[in-house]
Amino acid sequence: MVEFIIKRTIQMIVVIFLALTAVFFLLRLSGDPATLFLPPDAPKDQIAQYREMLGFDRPLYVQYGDFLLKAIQGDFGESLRSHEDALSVVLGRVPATFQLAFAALGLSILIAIPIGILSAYKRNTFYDRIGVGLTVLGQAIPSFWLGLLLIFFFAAVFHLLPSGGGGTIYHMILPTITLAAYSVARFARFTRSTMLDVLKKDYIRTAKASGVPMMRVLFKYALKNSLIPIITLVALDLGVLLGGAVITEVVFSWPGVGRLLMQSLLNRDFPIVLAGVFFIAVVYSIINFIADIAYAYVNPQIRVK
Amino acid sequence: MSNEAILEVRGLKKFYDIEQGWFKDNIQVKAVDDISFHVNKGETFGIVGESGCGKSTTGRTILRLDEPTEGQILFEGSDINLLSYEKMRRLRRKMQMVFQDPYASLNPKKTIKQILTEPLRVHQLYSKKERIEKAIEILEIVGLSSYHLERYPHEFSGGQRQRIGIAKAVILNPELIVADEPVSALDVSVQSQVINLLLQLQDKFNLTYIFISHDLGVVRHITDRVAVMYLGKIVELAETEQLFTEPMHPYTKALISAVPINHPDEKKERIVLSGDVPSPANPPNGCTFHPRCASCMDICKREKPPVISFDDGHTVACHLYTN
Amino acid sequence: MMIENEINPTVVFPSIKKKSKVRHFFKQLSKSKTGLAGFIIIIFLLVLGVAGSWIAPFDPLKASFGDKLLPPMTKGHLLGTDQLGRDILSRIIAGTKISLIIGITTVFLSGLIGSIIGIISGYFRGWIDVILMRIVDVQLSFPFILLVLVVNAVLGAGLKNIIISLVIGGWVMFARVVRSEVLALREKEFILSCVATGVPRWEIIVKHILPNLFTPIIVLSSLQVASFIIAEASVSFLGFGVQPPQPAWGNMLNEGKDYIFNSWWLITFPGLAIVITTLGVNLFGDWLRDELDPEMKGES
Amino acid sequence: MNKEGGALNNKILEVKDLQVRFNTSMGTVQPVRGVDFQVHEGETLGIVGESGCGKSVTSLAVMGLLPSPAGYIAEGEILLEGKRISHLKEREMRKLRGNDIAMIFQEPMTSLNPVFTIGEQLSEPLRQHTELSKKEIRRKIIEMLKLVGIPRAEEIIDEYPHQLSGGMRQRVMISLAMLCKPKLLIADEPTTALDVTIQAQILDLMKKIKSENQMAMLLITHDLGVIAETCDRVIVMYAGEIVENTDVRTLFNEPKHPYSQGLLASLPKLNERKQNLYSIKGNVPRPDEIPKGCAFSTRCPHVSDKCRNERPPLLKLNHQSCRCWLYEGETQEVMSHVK
Amino acid sequence: AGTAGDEESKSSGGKSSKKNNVVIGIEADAATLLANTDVNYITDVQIRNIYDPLIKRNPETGGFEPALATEWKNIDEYTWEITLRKDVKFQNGDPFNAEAVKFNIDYILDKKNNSTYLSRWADIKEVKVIADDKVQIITSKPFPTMIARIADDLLIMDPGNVKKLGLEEAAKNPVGTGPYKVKEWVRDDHLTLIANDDYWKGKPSIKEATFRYIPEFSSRLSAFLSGEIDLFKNIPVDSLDNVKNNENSKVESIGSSRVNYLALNTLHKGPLQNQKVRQAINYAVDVDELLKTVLNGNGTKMTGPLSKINADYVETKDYGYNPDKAKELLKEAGYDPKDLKLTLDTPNGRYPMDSQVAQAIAAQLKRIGIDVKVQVNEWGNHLTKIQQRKAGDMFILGWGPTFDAQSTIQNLFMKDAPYSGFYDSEVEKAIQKAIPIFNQDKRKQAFGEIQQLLVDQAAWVPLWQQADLYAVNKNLDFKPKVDESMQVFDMGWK
Ligand SMILES: Nc1ncnc2c1ncn2[C@@H]1O[C@H](COP(=O)(O)OP(=O)(O)OP(=O)(O)O)[C@@H](O)[C@H]1O
Ligand SMILES: Nc1ncnc2c1ncn2[C@@H]1O[C@H](COP(=O)(O)OP(=O)(O)OP(=O)(O)O)[C@@H](O)[C@H]1O
Ligand SMILES: [Mg+2]
Ligand SMILES: [Mg+2]
Repeated sequence: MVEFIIKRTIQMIVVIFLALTAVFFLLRLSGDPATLFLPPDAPKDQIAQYREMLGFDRPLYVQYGDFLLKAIQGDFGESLRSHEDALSVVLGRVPATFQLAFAALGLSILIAIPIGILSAYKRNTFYDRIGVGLTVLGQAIPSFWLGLLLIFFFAAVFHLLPSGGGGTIYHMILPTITLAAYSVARFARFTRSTMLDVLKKDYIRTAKASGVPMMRVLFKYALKNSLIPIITLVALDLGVLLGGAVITEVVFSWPGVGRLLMQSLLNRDFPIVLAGVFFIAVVYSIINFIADIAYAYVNPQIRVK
Repeated sequence: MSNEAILEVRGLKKFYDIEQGWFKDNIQVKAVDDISFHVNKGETFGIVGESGCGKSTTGRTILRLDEPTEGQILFEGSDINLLSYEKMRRLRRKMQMVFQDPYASLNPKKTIKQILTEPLRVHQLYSKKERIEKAIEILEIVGLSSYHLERYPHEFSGGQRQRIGIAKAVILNPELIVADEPVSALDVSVQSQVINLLLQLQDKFNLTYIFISHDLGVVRHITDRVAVMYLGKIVELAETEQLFTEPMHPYTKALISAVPINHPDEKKERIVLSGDVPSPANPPNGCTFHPRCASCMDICKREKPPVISFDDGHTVACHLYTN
Repeated sequence: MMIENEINPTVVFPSIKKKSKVRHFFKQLSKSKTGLAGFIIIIFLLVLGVAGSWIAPFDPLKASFGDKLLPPMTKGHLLGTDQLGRDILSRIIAGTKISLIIGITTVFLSGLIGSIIGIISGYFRGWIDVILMRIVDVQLSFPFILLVLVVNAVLGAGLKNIIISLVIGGWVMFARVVRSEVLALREKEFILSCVATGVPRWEIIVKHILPNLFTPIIVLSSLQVASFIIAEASVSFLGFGVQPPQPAWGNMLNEGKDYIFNSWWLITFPGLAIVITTLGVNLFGDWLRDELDPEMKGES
Repeated sequence: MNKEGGALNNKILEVKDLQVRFNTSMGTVQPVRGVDFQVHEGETLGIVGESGCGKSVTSLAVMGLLPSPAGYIAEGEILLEGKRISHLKEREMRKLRGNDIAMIFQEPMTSLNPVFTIGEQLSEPLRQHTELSKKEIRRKIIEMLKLVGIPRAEEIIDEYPHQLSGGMRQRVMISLAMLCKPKLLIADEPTTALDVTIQAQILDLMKKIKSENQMAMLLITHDLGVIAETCDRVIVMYAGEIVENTDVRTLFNEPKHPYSQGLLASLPKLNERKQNLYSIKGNVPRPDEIPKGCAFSTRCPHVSDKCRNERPPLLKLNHQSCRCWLYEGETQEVMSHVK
Repeated sequence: AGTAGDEESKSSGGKSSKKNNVVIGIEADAATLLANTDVNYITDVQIRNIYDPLIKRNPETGGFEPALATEWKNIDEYTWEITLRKDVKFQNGDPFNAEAVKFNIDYILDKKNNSTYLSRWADIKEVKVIADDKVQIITSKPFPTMIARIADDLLIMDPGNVKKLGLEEAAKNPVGTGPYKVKEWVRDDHLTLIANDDYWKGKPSIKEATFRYIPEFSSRLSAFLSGEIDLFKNIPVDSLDNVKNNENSKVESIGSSRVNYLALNTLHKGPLQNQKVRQAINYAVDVDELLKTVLNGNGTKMTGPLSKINADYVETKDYGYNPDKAKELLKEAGYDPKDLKLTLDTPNGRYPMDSQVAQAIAAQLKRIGIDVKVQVNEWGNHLTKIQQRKAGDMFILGWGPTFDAQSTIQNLFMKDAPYSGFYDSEVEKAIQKAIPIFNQDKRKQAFGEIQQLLVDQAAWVPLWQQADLYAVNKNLDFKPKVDESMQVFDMGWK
């Protein structure tokens, strides 16, 4: 187990290192932030001065080395815009993002897994067709459009819910639904297909041959087997929800990491972008790590004795 | 049949490292653990043993489809492990393989014509037209006809596919064919067809076979000499009739006695072995068979048995015969 | 000597002739309502994409300020006009072309790159595999849409750049799938049998492994098209990606979202176009997967 | 007990003119085309035949486990102790499974659920069919595991299937089937996946258990050796039909159907070493290409025009019944007519 | 039920406290709450409620009025003297004095502080404390626009607080002399201010003010219509009716000091380096039509580089709309309009209807045969393109707020300045001459000539002075200001 943790940690470090490196160079390629942060009338020498101050005048490899050295100590520099510590700016948005992500994840699991299981059990029936139809549709609807439609109906036409911003629980409803919609579709489809797979297995026949009632076969014997791949998918999606909910956060003005990252990209606020990338890579890796452990937990074949 | 050895295997070992996922240490499987034997030109050499004892691994390493961990494989006197990839590739003309699974051993995307002419093409034999003629010839030999040339493997039954697999191996006119359980996947009635084919081809082309099987009935029928493997080692090797009538190693005895009777009235003294074949990742100390052996002695638990050879070429690795 | 001919030719299983492959395809397709629906949608979209400029009732770029924000079904504008008085239907038709171009080229390019990398990784293994797969890990440690966004932000908006960024984000999927297919194929007896026959290595890859990769690659491609189209729309929606006045569905929605309170049609129809397209592609892709490759399960 | 069947020595299972169909994407196939047989108390009935001839489908039909909704019993009926079970509701059928009829499957490797312990899986029949407490269940399972020769039963009960070898798993499967002392045990190729030495162990075990429990057994195999060793009576199936039905000695001494004869003749043991084996030419036809007349007519050495065109009935001969026109003259009675 | 509850709690909770608080919707977060750091409207509009300037602008005319300063004068061309109010205290009780003024100007000048105002203030040599209520600002060059700089840029923060907390903390916990103190600042969500009851001008009538950050316009509008926010700026012209037709709201508008123009790029080779072509385009663009159709009339047409509210504005010739003349001029210049293919860069959403205007201009130029390819850019890219002089033949840009000629003309038309896309050495010379002129009348004359020169040269196509449109709760007393500020202190509930 210890060895496992060490191995995974090393892998995580490598991944994070490579991710940061890639993004660092990508950003530097994208041009010079100095021009954006100075007023349009700033003269050339002040731009030069500003660049010098930020160290953008140094050779790229020096900048990179410097960046790495500091990043190791958790210092991603100051936001070019607000001059706050970049990592703390990012961390400041984490609660909002977590709130939304976990709400959406919880909602989608609660809805999707029963749908998937029953769909698989009643495959090719009317019920299944509806389930499959909805999930196929769910996957085809882009989340930003769903968000717009929800805003249109619930905020613009009926004034039932706020259309954006953080704050109360009511602000969470629309973004949570938007974010959950896609996951519901994915989870339900995936649950259905793994469930169909599992239901074909010999051991399910064994359970039936022992006289086990169908519901018990489904929710006990088959579900636990399906959970193994489902957990992986859920972990992947949680990663996406945590880091990739940019669009939903933007559409609903949700003050989370995704939106921050998007704004920082627009503003060329490099330190924030890098800190954000760092955060997402770390969260992603940790989630995958947890998923592996959960995977081992439901799958005794790879459990340590 | 001559007594000239076409193939000699010396101290062959093949170990696999198996990753156990993130949670466990890697383990080493000693799939083949120090075996030696030779095969004479024109004979059929059988390898029998239970599942996982290393038969297929032996077969594959002999053809260098797997790189051996240790040991020498002398084909017509030269060590094939020392050959470069390209040299080995050219040598493959002389040593061919027939696989167990007739469904997996033919490329589903190729027609029979492509499958059969490919070996000739890659070894630059004959012209294009001659290759096709040759393919038709061999198809007819294995009991199919030119009518099948343009078809795909999935259009054939298991027995027919195995014929095609055999045809593909034989078309190059090789000297040695390793047949890894060529009939195990086939139905009883089709099995006999394929065995007949193998026998007839041997006659016709003076082939040498290494015939791997766990079906003792089949092995007894077609092989000249048999090696019995247990956990990566050869425990006994003898001429076929002798092995079946006078087995020496306790494992061989048990194996032969375990074969079901042929007729309801046949009475058979059965040695039922207790327990299962241990995992080759974690073989018992001393004689690897000792935990299941009825005549196990103290020494068996401690020391590996030596290989004892008798005059008639019968060899056995068992402490019972040390004196 | 001739070995007795024991095989009865009539027992050979009925073969599917090459000629009838197309017919077989349609026969199978017609059995699946959803697959057929998807196929029809795709054909419809392709027609729109290719012949769009002749079909479109108006010039998609022509602004007409007197006619701005007309609701659907007025003055011959079936789906209404936008804030510049441009015909929405015509713009959606023009957007079809852009979406298709992006969907198809990105899938083609990322499929090509991903497959090459996957084959190299899977067949040769060793250090090259380790390196390539680490790169894949890195990419997968980052949400796809965010990656596309970052790359697009760096490269600058525009059609070409959105394609490049989608390819950069998308090849990984192909590399992974192809690699695992190759790993599995490598161990297949028919590949071993090629080695045993003495087929040269490159020929094994090209003639034996590659043809067996077509099915998974085609299936994956058909499913990826949809996600690329959605990704492009998302990025364009966020203001990167395809830039106005070029009418892409995503930027139409972006432009329209400020009018959500008074002109619902601006966001409704381009969104529907995306949904119908992804739906069609997904339905067809699902069918294709079930048809060609029942083994390949899981997500799309 | 029952009106018709109860007279003779206790029929446990009676299958009458069973026809099973599958709706597949390629159309309807009928892998079982009218099968009749009976299994009596204390008797072991063997079914042999080549791959795909319908052995497993027959046994699944008896268990009511045909893959629904694709597979269904098109015609015929199945009686268990005279009671019709072929059209029972799922809920009723469930009460029989694992209780009155139990089944052992071919693949011990895949027939156990990898994510549940042996104990959890073995407790199911007892939970479903008895009122025992958890403790009693556990005690019973351990007892049963010991009975089938599993060492360390107390530990094994809490282990997972992957920790056991194939032979061990098959023993677990047997104990699972035996837990509720079924009246009929169906074993579908219980040893095919096992090595000879392990096969010998398992066959030994099954014989022992059967003799101790006086139950009826239906043993499916394609290995004539296994038949010779374990069965009292045998039916030979070919392409979804019974071609011969007899006691085991008659089959080995005096097989009548050309297919049975061919099967026996092709065993290597009965042939000269290194010489050609007897072989039946050709292959088993697939369900969609079964010839119009006798199913075996494409491979039969004695084929006549009649065989090609008319399907033979099952003829009752002296010691057996056989589906072949060759014995038309000798016939005593027609067992079943062609429909 | 939950949603109804939301409405209720919002509005009922609101009703009782409505009189006491105001919620303003705004596009984004302030970059920092430190003064004198971030040149940015968004930041400025928020912190002007916390800090006071020395000198402020008249809300309507843009003229200078005393704030923390009572008097200002220049002693010579290099020295300015400012007299301060005496009775003012910072929100934490620290006294406001000359030292504080010195501290804030020094703050801008200190490179370590990364102030983006630095360039504008770079010519200051020294700030001298003469007395507790008097400072002198000594410049290294004549600095005629000093007062404008002080009015538009300089806000006074408490030196004690900055020194005590350090920059990073002070950015979150600012202390000024202004009417409001920070109660809570949740990044990317809202800034809540609470009244400073000891404010030197008197107790603010509104006790609490919140800036809610709502980047999407539609969300702002929806929040406004549902009563969540009371005020926001920049209603897109096409949505004006939504606000007007709502019974609880009204629209307030004011001509902003921001000018919008179509730059004609002479910085790289192309037909636009030809004066006649530039004039032709001036004739071919129908500004009135654009204003009417695209902006729905919300804007004031301009004819020269400066807007009417600019102190140094002079009337210049209006090219008007004359497509025939345009064609003629093109012919004279040797161009067939059909062969002209121009590109037009525009940002998207930076200025009211910017990309739409660009497309409309393209359509107008098409009428005389010129083919214009509109390139819509994300703002950052747009700006970079212009700065790196890589913009297309034409581009759209806004400039402001501007009140004096120099800050516009110098920053737009000198050699270093890429923002007008126009450079002419004669114009440069004229500007160089005008800058140091101290006499207000002479200055006005000099800049007036420059304006004429630019119009003759057809340096760009002047478009309009944009109208700032505010959505306001009907009961809120709010008057928009030319400097775009939103002073809660000046607001009140009816
Ligand atoms: N590529 C491989 N990687 C790891 N282990 C392997 C590999 N191939 C074989 N082994 C292991 O080596 C041992 C011997 O395998 P091998 O296939 O040679 O047995 P076998 O005697 O042919 O068995 P069978 O009768 O089942 O074919 C087994 O324990 C197997 O798990
Ligand atoms: N689910 C199914 N759908 C369609 N056809 C099926 C299905 N299950 C079995 N069949 C067909 O029914 C026929 C009989 O199958 P069955 O499994 O009974 O054969 P078997 O005699 O048990 O063969 P084996 O010895 O290989 O186990 C086969 O042709 C098979 O293809
Ligand atoms: Mg093997
Ligand atoms: Mg079967």
